[in-house]
Order: sequence, then structure tokens, then C-alpha cells
Amino acid sequence: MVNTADTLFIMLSTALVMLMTPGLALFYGGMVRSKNVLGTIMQSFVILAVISVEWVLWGYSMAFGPDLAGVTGTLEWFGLNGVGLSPFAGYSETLPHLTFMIFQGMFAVITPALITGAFAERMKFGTFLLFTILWATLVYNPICHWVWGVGGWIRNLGALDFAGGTVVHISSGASALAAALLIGKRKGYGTEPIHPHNLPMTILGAALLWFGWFGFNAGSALSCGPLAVNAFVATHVAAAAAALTWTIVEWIYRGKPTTLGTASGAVAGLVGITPACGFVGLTAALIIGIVAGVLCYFAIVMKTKLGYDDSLDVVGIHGVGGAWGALATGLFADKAINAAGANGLFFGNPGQLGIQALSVIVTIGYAFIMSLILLKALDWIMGLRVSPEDEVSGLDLTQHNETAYNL
Amino acid sequence: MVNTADTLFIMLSTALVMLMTPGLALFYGGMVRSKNVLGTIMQSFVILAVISVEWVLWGYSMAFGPDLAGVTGTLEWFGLNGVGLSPFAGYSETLPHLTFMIFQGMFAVITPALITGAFAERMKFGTFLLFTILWATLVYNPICHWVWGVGGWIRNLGALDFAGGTVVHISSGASALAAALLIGKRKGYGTEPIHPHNLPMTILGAALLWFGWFGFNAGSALSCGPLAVNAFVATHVAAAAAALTWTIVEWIYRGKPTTLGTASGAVAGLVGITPACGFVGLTAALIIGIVAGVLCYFAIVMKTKLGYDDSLDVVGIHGVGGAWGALATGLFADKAINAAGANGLFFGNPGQLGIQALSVIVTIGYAFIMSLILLKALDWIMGLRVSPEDEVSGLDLTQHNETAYNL
Amino acid sequence: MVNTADTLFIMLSTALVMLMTPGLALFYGGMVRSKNVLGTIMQSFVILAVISVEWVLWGYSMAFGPDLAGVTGTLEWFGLNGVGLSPFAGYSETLPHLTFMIFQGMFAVITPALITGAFAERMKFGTFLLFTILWATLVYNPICHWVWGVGGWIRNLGALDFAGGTVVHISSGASALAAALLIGKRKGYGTEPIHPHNLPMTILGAALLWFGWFGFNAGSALSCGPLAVNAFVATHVAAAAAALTWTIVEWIYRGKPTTLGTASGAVAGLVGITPACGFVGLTAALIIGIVAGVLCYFAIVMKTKLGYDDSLDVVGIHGVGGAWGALATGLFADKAINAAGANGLFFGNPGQLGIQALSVIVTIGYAFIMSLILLKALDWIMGLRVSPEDEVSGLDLTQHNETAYNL
Amino acid sequence: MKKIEAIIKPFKIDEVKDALSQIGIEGMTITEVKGFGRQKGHKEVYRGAEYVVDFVPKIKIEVVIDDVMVERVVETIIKSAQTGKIGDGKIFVYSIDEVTRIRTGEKGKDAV
Amino acid sequence: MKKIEAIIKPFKIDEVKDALSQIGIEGMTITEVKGFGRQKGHKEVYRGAEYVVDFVPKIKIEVVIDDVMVERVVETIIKSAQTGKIGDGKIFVYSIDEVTRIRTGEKGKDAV
Amino acid sequence: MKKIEAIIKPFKIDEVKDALSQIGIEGMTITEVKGFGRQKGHKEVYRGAEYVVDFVPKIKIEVVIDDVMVERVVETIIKSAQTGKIGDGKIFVYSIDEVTRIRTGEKGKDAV
Ligand SMILES: Nc1ncnc2c1ncn2[C@@H]1O[C@H](COP(=O)(O)OP(=O)(O)O)[C@@H](O)[C@H]1O
Ligand SMILES: Nc1ncnc2c1ncn2[C@@H]1O[C@H](COP(=O)(O)OP(=O)(O)O)[C@@H](O)[C@H]1O
Ligand SMILES: Nc1ncnc2c1ncn2[C@@H]1O[C@H](COP(=O)(O)OP(=O)(O)O)[C@@H](O)[C@H]1O
Repeated sequence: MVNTADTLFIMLSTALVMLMTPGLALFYGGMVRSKNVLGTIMQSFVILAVISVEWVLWGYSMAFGPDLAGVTGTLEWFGLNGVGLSPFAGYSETLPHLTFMIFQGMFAVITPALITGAFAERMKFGTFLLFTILWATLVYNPICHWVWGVGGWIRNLGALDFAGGTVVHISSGASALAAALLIGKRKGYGTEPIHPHNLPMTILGAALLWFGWFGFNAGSALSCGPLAVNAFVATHVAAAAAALTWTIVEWIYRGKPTTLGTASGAVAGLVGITPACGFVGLTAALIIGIVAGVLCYFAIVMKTKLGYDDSLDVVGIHGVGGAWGALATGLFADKAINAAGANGLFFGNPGQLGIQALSVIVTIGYAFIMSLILLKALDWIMGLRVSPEDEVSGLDLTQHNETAYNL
Repeated sequence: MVNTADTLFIMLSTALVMLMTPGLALFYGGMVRSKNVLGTIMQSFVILAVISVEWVLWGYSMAFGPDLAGVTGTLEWFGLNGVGLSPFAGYSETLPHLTFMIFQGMFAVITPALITGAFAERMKFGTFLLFTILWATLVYNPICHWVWGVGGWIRNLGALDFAGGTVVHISSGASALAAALLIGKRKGYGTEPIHPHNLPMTILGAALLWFGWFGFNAGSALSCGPLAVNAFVATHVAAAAAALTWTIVEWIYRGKPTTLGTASGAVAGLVGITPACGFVGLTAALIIGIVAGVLCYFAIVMKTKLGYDDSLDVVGIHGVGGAWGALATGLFADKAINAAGANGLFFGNPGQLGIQALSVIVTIGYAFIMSLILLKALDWIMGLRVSPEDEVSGLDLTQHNETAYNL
Repeated sequence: MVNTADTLFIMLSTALVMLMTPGLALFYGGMVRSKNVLGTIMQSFVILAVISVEWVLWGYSMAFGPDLAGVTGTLEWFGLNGVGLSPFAGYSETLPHLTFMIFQGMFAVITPALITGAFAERMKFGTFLLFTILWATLVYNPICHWVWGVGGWIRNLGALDFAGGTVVHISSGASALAAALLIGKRKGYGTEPIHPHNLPMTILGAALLWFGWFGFNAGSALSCGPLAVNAFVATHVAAAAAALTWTIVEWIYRGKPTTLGTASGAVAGLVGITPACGFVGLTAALIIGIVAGVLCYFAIVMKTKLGYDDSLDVVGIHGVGGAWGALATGLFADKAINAAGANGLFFGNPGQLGIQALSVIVTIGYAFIMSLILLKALDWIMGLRVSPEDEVSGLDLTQHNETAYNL
Repeated sequence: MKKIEAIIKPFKIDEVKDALSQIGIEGMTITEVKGFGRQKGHKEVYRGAEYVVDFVPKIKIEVVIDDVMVERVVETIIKSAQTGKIGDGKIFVYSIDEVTRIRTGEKGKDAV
Repeated sequence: MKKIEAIIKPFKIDEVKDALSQIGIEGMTITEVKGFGRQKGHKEVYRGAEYVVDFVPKIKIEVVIDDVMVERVVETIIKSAQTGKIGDGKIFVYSIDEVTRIRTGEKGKDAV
Repeated sequence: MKKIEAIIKPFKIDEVKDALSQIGIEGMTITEVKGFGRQKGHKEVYRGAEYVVDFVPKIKIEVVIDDVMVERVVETIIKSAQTGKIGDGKIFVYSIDEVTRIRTGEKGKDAV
């Protein structure tokens, strides 16, 4: 039966998660050069439009619709056919099915938006748009089905992913790696200074992400009960802890703490706790946050050494942070927190860590390879990258006929 | 009897709608030249102050108070006299009367703020402020009473306006046309380049508007039930669809999609679905969004040809989008979605379209003529427009002794 | 017993209050010079990280844990030991204890962030961070315990502070005065122009503060009932009224209304109504707002005359506004609004004003003296102030190796 | 070769550019500058404190031309930039030793 | 006529302006520029990567004056802009062929 | 002493700076400017209205040097700033009467 408070909870959580995509647009937009800020923001904003439409047309059906052999939903729910105001018990007995659908839609939106950080400042808008639609259809929808869909094979293995560690962060992180490798470095990367053009914008974006993440994580409880409370508090604790550790590590390692570092740490912590927040206690949340802050910091330092240009560190933060979170769930999960979950290694069930590791590896593998194939094909058909002249002039002018600032 | 979940829903919706006015301030502020950004933001911000006070003093009473001949509320509820914590069944049986009052107050705030886009960059602050108070009193309050007040004559005709297509968007759009015609073009309009000075600010504004609009539309169900869910999802679908179609149409028509276009499309879709969201199904929402995106785009292209300077396109987006939404409600309304509503043309009730058309025409006519009279009178008494020197120097310095940026 | 709607209400309020700290970061960040914007934002942002961790470790236990002689909580609840999902009746019978804890945590975060406005543009980051942790531990936690903790001596006196007039605003305002006096004026203060560098950023911050304040004040009812509704409406009315009066007073006094003034007025009103919103009626709220707008404006004008450099007017707005609100509660409190409260002077109970005055004086005295001692000690150990060269170069570069803008 | 440097009011820039184009000037460089002079600055008020800002936004136009054009260019600028109000700005004329076009290495007259 | 062009540290601008006003200079134009020289730049760190920024913010002051004033103006600038630390900047003196006031068309000395 | 003033494409600035450093130039000043010339501007579109923006972002480099260095500096700039496409910019050479280092009061060659 529909529960009013739960419905309200998920509607508001949906609004919060919706705000994360523009938040991400600002977070990313502040980090690029000023000639590319609109191009960068646009990539997120247009995804909010296009994937929302894709989701109600075929995305939701593929991800959550009637299962086909554990690997995808069928198109039976195409155009939300049969998705109405009464609950669909497979996902929630207390929410209108449409409420669950729209909440999940916001996850489908932000995931491809995360990837855009990898190819920032150099991708053709048309190719990007097509890639996004294909990626949503061929990568996001299936992975989402595997992990969360009734009948999905990873779900059936017993893998735990409370709010999207694998579905959202690992999938986008792995695809980001593929994209960064394939599209190549930005002109001048490593030789010219490529500085963020507006860090207060980035901080604002991080703040909106943090704010929206309460809906993302607590909302994933789908009901306004103790689980949501636990997820809410765990989310905040991990974000704060990671922000703090990144700050401290950078302070020690570089001599000064940076604002961008603190904000990046917060995001790393939020990513890390995402799969775990509804399965682990608060001490675990603190530890997950602390480790996420350190781990993602060094993942980013490493990138500079490995030499690929994952421009806005999608791999280092979402890939590494998401993988850490998924594995940490296998360590710290506790049935005392969530009876419907499982115990992790530290609660006597080492098998869970294996299952988590498997889900991580499969997600990385599938997302990476599929993205590689898609991008390679699109490169061949229409080109991934703007011309060198356009790259120098910037995406704003060349892709959108606009200038961001006339101050 | 007061329902806790409903109360919570509307309190939070009120907070969301409150945020829309600063959101609008940024949406508009980014589009003007940098010398006018504070002046533009200030117009919205001060409305939040002054109309909130006006509303609790006499506005609410005029709009929703005891009916006088169908045309206005009396002043019986002046100063919220008798408006307390128990429900007023005429509006909601489950909300404290004060909750309904404050929710409606936010609509009263944003409506005159919308108009400010028409006379941006050239209006005297003092005159603007007086105009706003008079307009709220003589235009908004009566129209609101007609359409939503118990006893209001348009309400009694059976016109449907779920969340303010006529009350908010058409009334402000028609008044904007009057204002643009009367105040005349900005100095240099058509001859000098008048570019937006900060498009990321505009995008942020659009994002906050979209976010707040969930409260605006879903909240208008006044209860956290299926109707709210339908309105919520319809709102998102229409916004996304309109953002997408505007993007595509501009891409085809101009060769490139613009960021401002995508954001404008989203707003157009949100406007279009506003009157309809609690009466129509999701397929209709998709269609309403698609048409809103195309229609408002061409309305704006048309403006450039007609030659009046509706600076930030209040007419093209709120006027045209609102009118389309009100008429579309007459096409797609479906009693299966909202039993308390009516069927539209496509559900066998052509009469509804007539009623909708009538409400549109009356609102346009009344708002346009009253605004013309008010502005003409104010022009005569104290002047509408800053001096040409002040216009060149900008509103920030000349009206407020401030400079927006010292970067 | 846990109530779902209340839990939801407080979770969402917590999210809203969380957003206030980044909102404050922007509000303050826009007012400093562009070379210090990141340093200023960082101070708030890092507090969100560090105090959140401090709070779950020892802060909550000191503030709300088992009472020790009325002056502090013990460390029995260290690390949230025993703070779980069932309610702790001393604070709320319907909220999970963790929900109450995290809601209060956001108050603990924003309070020291408010102080940073006093020493903006010149404090060493390391010293600031240590000061914040010590201040939270030795000033905030005890005062919070006195006023709100079960067994706290000011609470036991019957002092009324609905949402933090003394705990949050007076404590930070008094400490800000100590800090401003001790650290001294900014280089060039009074001789060079020191203009805000980005007022639209400040306005955005004010908007987010206003938005979040609904959670701050209404949420302090801890239950989604009539009290929350009253607090919500009172908050909005007072904010609007104060914004309006500040605007008008400045218009009269200086010849023109400023945007920064209107935004500052809104914040002043929000501060003023904070202690009162759950005890007074709406007419009182209107009066409190009006007076707050005037009073804080002149407090700021006075500062310029007294000559200390409270850079972003923490004393004038939070100190004076908070004190006014606490005293006004002693004037306008009405048991008809809140039976669990008390009557104020105008409702026949002059004693309440005395109690309020006492709580104000004690809070000012304690916070001022403790802050003076802490800062003096830190100055001696590690220095409060950056070197004159670093002050000229700005905090962004010298404390964080960053530049805010590359436009 | 000569360089003409004119400090003008910002809102006049399009007019001046068009006027110069019409007399055959094909290139110029402009810079946002701030001027101090007879034209009064303005007052700004922040949080109750008043500041007088003496510097006024101006635009500097630089045009390098052949000696024979000097008079004509100066007159064109005067005509198109004049409002008759204080603060219209100045025109300075300098001698230049040499001009080179980077793209081709051309020197002198041919380079501009 | 001569043009004095001084590159100075930004925080010295008010002092220099006041000093020049005091010796009777009634007009000047300033520009935000970036300098490269003996004064070291600074380090910036973004996401773990270190950048050295060589260019340091400076302000360029331009004053056009009569020949007889040159020495005095140069000295005044030196006095008011000097900190004694590397990066204080330079003063360049140029000859000018002609000065015109746009508002009135006045030439030479009368124009400044 | 001479001043070399070069208008170049913004993305060439690091290359030019490095090239100048290598031939021993120890100081320079740069300014963000906008150029108008043979290089076409670009189109911008806002809310369906099209604008042509003629001014293109450029960077102006100023280097004051001893007379003997002029040729070498000009050639170095040409080499490092050239792309061969329209809009590469110009180099102007001026004579300077006097150079002073603010910090020390040194004049002439020693001052740069
Ligand atoms: N001696 C000067 N040297 C350099 N620039 C000057 C000088 N005098 C004036 N200017 C520039 O010319 C502008 C206009 O000068 P001003 O005295 O205000 O008006 P007017 O040109 O009408 O006499 C100033 O803002 C400044 O930029
Ligand atoms: N040869 C030069 N040509 C043009 N500008 C120069 C030259 N040398 C120095 N400058 C300018 O002067 C500023 C100060 O020079 P610098 O060598 O750092 O210190 P100092 O003037 O104390 O010797 C530089 O930042 C630059 O703007
Ligand atoms: N006569 C001129 N005076 C001053 N600056 C000029 C002049 N002509 C060109 N410029 C500057 O040189 C830049 C490049 O000139 P342009 O004609 O576009 O290409 P090119 O230098 O390749 O011939 C212009 O953008 C402008 O800044």
C-alpha cells in the first residue's frame, strides 16, 4: 500500500538528486578554462534533458522492467506502459511505481554526466550527445538491471550496492578511463598551465552535490525509516571525514591545503559511502570516508604520473572511490544495520567480499570495453574530437556560438 | 483535520518555491550586461521582501479571502486576521490555513518578479517598486481570486489552472508586453551588441528554477497523494522534453545548439506544464513539453522581427508558454488523472477548451490593460525610465551605488 | 515512538541547514576581495568537515550528553556511544536519536563558521583551524549544553531560545568581537577602498541562507506540527520585513537602497527571529523583523565610527540581531503559541525578560572572554595573522596555493 | 609610421571603430583601461560605508598608420568619440621606428 | 610632450595617484597588466599538480605631461611606489608628437 | 633604448616568453587586449538573435631593451609567435627617452 510519508520522502529525494546534475555541471564547469565552461556545463545540462526522455521511453523498462535472462529488462514497459500510481512490489510496496521510476531516472541522468569530466574541453558536441544516448542504452541500463533489477544476475549473486557504487560510480569511472585513453590529451596538457577558471563555482557545485547526495543515499532506502536515517548520517560522516583527510594529506604532501582539495575530498567520501551507507554502521562510515580521502588523493597524484588526461579526475574519484566503497561494503556490512543485507568480512562472512569484488570487476570490464567500442565506432563515423583550432578557441564559441562571460 | 505529511509537503514545497525567486534573479541577472546585474537581481530580491509583507497584510485576503461578487476577496482577513493553524476547508482540509497562505505567498512573490525581465536594464528603482506593489494589489490579487479563490468567477466557470498557468505566467507575460511597449527599447538595442554577461549564472538560475518548480507544481496538489506524484513526474518530463526540442530546433535553425537555449527550453517546458500537470497524463506532458519548446523558441525569434524590446523574453516564454499550457489543459485534461478536474477536447469535452480560451483571453486582456494604465500613470507622475546617462552607466551604480564585480 | 513524518521533517531540515554553511561561504566570499575569496570560502567549508567529525566524536556528548553539574555534558556518548535509532526522550520522543544528533550537528558547524567573518582576509589557516576546534569544544559545546542540554543551567532557569539566538548568534557575535579586536584591522582598512569583489555571489549566499533557515527554525520544532508551521511563517515574515526596513532606512539615510543592504537586512531578520519563532505570533514576528532591520543597520554604521574592523559584520548582524531576538522573545513570547514556552513581558510576565537578559549577558560574557583567551594563547604560540606581505598577496595564494579566477 | 592612441568613453567604441573602418583603417587594438581626470568618479556604498571611486572605465584604442593618415584619423576619432561632456578623453600621437607583420615578416606600411 | 609609463605593484596605486595629484598632475590612465622579471612568480596547486606561474600582477600608469615636468614626475613615482623589494617596477619615458583633447579639440599642453 | 610591442595570439604567449628568455630577455610586461583586423571575428547567438563580434582576444607583449637587441628580439618573436594564419599580429618598435628602475633608481641599460 502506498505510504504517504515514503512517497513524500522519495519525491523530495528525487528533487535533491535532480539538483545534483546542475551541481555537477558547476563542479566541473569551474575546473575547466573559461573558454570551455559553457561547453562543460552544457554537457551535464543537456543530459538532464535527453536522458530523462530516454528513461521514460525505454531506459526504465530496460533497467527495471521484466527480466530477460538476468541480463536486461524487456521493452514491455516502453513509454512507461503499465508504470502507474500503484506500487510495484518488486521494488517497493509503499511507493507509487512512478515515484520509484522518477527517482531512479535521476540516477540514470547523473551517471553519464559524471563521465563528461574525462573528455572535458575537447569533445564534439554532436558525438558526445550520441555517445551519451548509446552509453545509457547499452551500458547503464544493463548494468543497472544486473545490480538492481528484479532478476538481475549480480543482484541474484547477493552483491550489495545501496545507492550506486557500481551502477553509478564504477560504471562511469571505468568508462571515463576508456574515454580519456581514446580521445587523448588536451592540447598543451603537461606543457602549458591548464588552471581551473572559477574555483568558487566548483565549490558551489560541490556543496550542491553534497546537499543532493542526502537524497541520493538516504532516499535509496526508499522508505523513511531507520535505514534512511543510518544512510543519511553515514553519508555526512563519510563526506566530512574524507574532506578532512584529503585536506590533511595534501597539507603534508604539498605543504598547503587547497580549497579544491577539500571539496574533492568531500566528493570522494560521498562516492565511497554510496554503496555502503545502508549496510554499515557509523564507525565503518568514518573509516570508509577516511580511506576514500587518502586513496582518491593518491589516485589523482598517480594519474599525473601515468600520463593520461582524465581531465577532471573521474577515474580517480568515481572509479577508485566507487570501487573502494563497493569492496568496503564487503568488509563492513552488518546485518544488525540492515537485516535485508548481508554480513561482510569483518562480521564473519568473507564470501561477501568475493561477491563484491566480482561485481566490481564485471562492472569495470563491461563498462570499459563497451565504452571503448562505442567511442571507437563514433570516432570512425563522425570524429570524437574538435579540430585543434576549435580546441584553441574553446568549446563555448565553436560548439555553441556563445561566450560565458562579458564582465 | 490537519495531516502531518501534507503539512510537511507544503512547508517544504513553500521553501522550494521561495528559492525560485532568487533563482529567477540569477537566471535574469546572468542575461543582462554586467553594469546592470545587481539592479536586475535586486528587483527580484526586493520583491521577495515587499510582496511577502504585502501578502500577509492585504494580499492574501484580497486573493483568497471571503468573496465579493466573484471579483475579489474582501479585506476581512487583513493582516492574516482569522488565518490560523486550523484548516480552511475551502482550500484544504488537511493543511493548516497558515501553511496554505504561505505557500500561496511564494506564488504572489514570483509573479511580479517574472515581469521585471521585460523592462530590465532601464527602469527607475523607485517607480519599479511602486509599480510592483500596485500591480500585486490591482492585478495579481484579483486574477488570483478569479481563478483560485472560493467564489472567483473564472473558477466558477470551471476553468482549470493547476499551478498557475493563467494566474502566474499569463498575467506576468501580458503585463510584460505592456511594460516593454511602454518603456521602449534599451539604448543601443538592435545597433550595439547587448550580450549576456554571465551565462553560467543564468544556468544556475535555471537549475534552481527547475528544482523549485517541483514544489510549485507538485505542491499545488496540496496533498502528498497520487496527484502530487503525477504533477511531479509530468513537470520533469515536460521540462526535459522542451529543453531537448528547443535545443534541436535551434541546432537546425541556427546551425548550433546553445546553452542558453537549452536552459530557456527547460523553463518554457516548466511554464507550459504548470497549468496542466495535475490534470493530464504523462504522454500529454511529453507533448506539452515538446510543443512548448518549439513554440516559445519561435515566439522569441518573432520578437526580434516585431521589434519591441522584451529584454529577457517574458512574453515569449511566460506569456506564450503559459497560454499554450492553459489551452493544452483544455485539450489533454483527463478525469482519469484528476476526478476533481474535467475532461478536455481529446477526452470528449470540447467545451473545456472554450473555457480555457476564455480564461486566457480575460487574463491577458485584464493584465495587459491594467499594466498599461498603471505604468502610464507612474510614467506621468515619476517617470519610468532612468536618464540616458544613467542607462549608459548602468543601474548598479546609478540606482544602488554599487558595483557587482571587482575581480 | 519514532514518527515517520517527524523523522522525515528533521532529515530534510538537516539537509537544509547543512546547505547554509556553503551558503554562508558564498555570502562571505562575495564580500571579500578577490584575492581572499577562496581563503574565506575554505574557512566555512573546512569547518563543515572538521566540526562534523568533532561533533560525532565528542561534541554531541559534551553538548547533549548526560549532564555534569549543569555546565557540560560528560563524554559518556563519545563517538556516539549509545546514540542510536531509538528516540532519546529528553530531546524528542518521536525522532531517532541519531536524527536529532545530526540536525544539531549542523548548528554546531555553522556557528564557528559565522565567526570567520570577523577576521576575514588576514588570519593564518592553521591557527584558524585550531582555534575553531578549541572554540567548538570550549565555547560552543558548553553554551549549547547550558541552554539546550537536559540539566543545563540556563535551560533550567527557563530561558527561551527556540532555534539558537544565544547558542548560535550571540555566541558567535561575541566571539567575533573578541577576534576583531585582537587581530586588528586589515592593512589599508579605512585608507584604501576594500570593496566586495562579487556581490551576486553574496546574494546567492543570502538566498541559500534564507532557504536553509526554514530548516533551521521550523526544524527546531523537532516535529512537524503547528509549532513548526508557526516558526516557518514567522521566519519568512521577519526576514522579509527586515530586508524591507533595512532597504528603506538605507535609502533614507544614504540616498539609495543597496542590494547588499537588502540581503543583509534579510539575514538580520532571520537572526532576530531565530530565538523567538516558536514562541511568538506573527504580528510579533513582523515587529521583530522590522526592528532587526533598523537596529542591525545602525549597529553597522556605528562600527565604522567605533573603528574596529569586524570585516563582515558578525557583531552587527549576529551579535546585535541575536541579542535583540533573545530579548524580544522575553517581550513577545506567548503561551497561546507555545504552551511549553512562557509568556513574555507583553503577556504579563516581566520576569521572562529578566531571564532572557541574563542568558544574553552570560553568553556574551563567556563567549567573549573565552575567545579572547583562546586567541591570545594561539597568537602567542603560533601567530594569528599572516605576514603583511601575505596579506597583500592574499590568502588564496599564500594559504592555499590557489587562484580563484582565471576568467 | 605613427601610432595614434586614443582614450575614449567605453560606449563610444563601436561608433569609433565604424568611423575608422570607413576611412580605410583596417586594423586596431583596444584595451580596457581606467582613467583619472577632470571627470568625477562615483560613490559606492557597502554596508553603510561610503567610498569614492576616482577611476572611471575607459577604452584605449591603438592604431598604427602611415604618417599621411594622422590628421584624418585624429579628426575621425574626435568626431566619433565626442559627446561634449567632460571625460571624452585624449588622443596621443607617437612616432614608431618600425612595424612588422608577424605572419609574413613584412615591414613598414605594408605591415598594417 | 612626454609620456611617462610606470609599471608598479598593484597595492601602491593609491599612494602613487595621490602623490601625483599633489604635484599637480590632473590626469592619468591605468591598466592592469602582468609582469615577468626578476621577481619570482608563485606556485599553484590543482588536484595534486603543481604549476609555476611566472607572471605577476602589476599596474601600468600612463601620464602625459609637459617636458618640464618629467623629472619631477619620475621622482614622485619612485618615491611613492618604492618598497625596496624586487619587483617594484620600471618607469619608461617616451616622446609624444601631439596631444589632443577629444572634447574640445585643444592641442598640446592645454590638452592634458 | 627601444620598446618592442608585439600583439600576438593568446595561446602563443608561453612559447614567446620562453623564446625571449632564451635570448637573455629578463623582463617583459603583458596585457590582455582585443584586436580588430583581417582576422574575422566570430558569431554569437543569444535567444535567437545573432551578433557578429569583430574583436578577437590578443595579448600585447612589451619589452624594453637596448638598441642592439632590437633585431634579435623582433626575429625571436616572429619565429615563436608565427602560425602562418591570418591574425598572427604585429610588432611595433618605439624609441624610449629614458628608463628607470623604481627599486634602485638606476637608469638606462642597467634598469632593465
Ligand atoms: N595627462 C594625462 N595622461 C594620460 N591620460 C590622461 C591624462 N589626462 C587625462 N587622461 C585620460 O583621459 C581621460 C579623460 O580626461 P578628463 O580630464 O576626465 O576629461 P577631458 O578629456 O574631457 O578633459 C581620463 O579619464 C584619463 O584616462
Ligand atoms: N625589459 C622590460 N620591459 C618591459 N617591462 C619590464 C622589463 N623588465 C621588467 N619589466 C616590468 O617590471 C616589473 C618588475 O621587474 P622585476 O625585474 O621583477 O623587478 P625590479 O623592477 O625590481 O628589477 C616586471 O614585472 C615587468 O612588468
Ligand atoms: N593598424 C593597426 N594598428 C594597431 N594594431 C593593429 C593594426 N592592424 C592590426 N593590428 C593588430 O594586429 C592583430 C592582427 O591583425 P590581422 O590584420 O588580423 O592579421 P595579420 O597580423 O595576420 O595581418 C589585430 O587583431 C590587431 O590587434
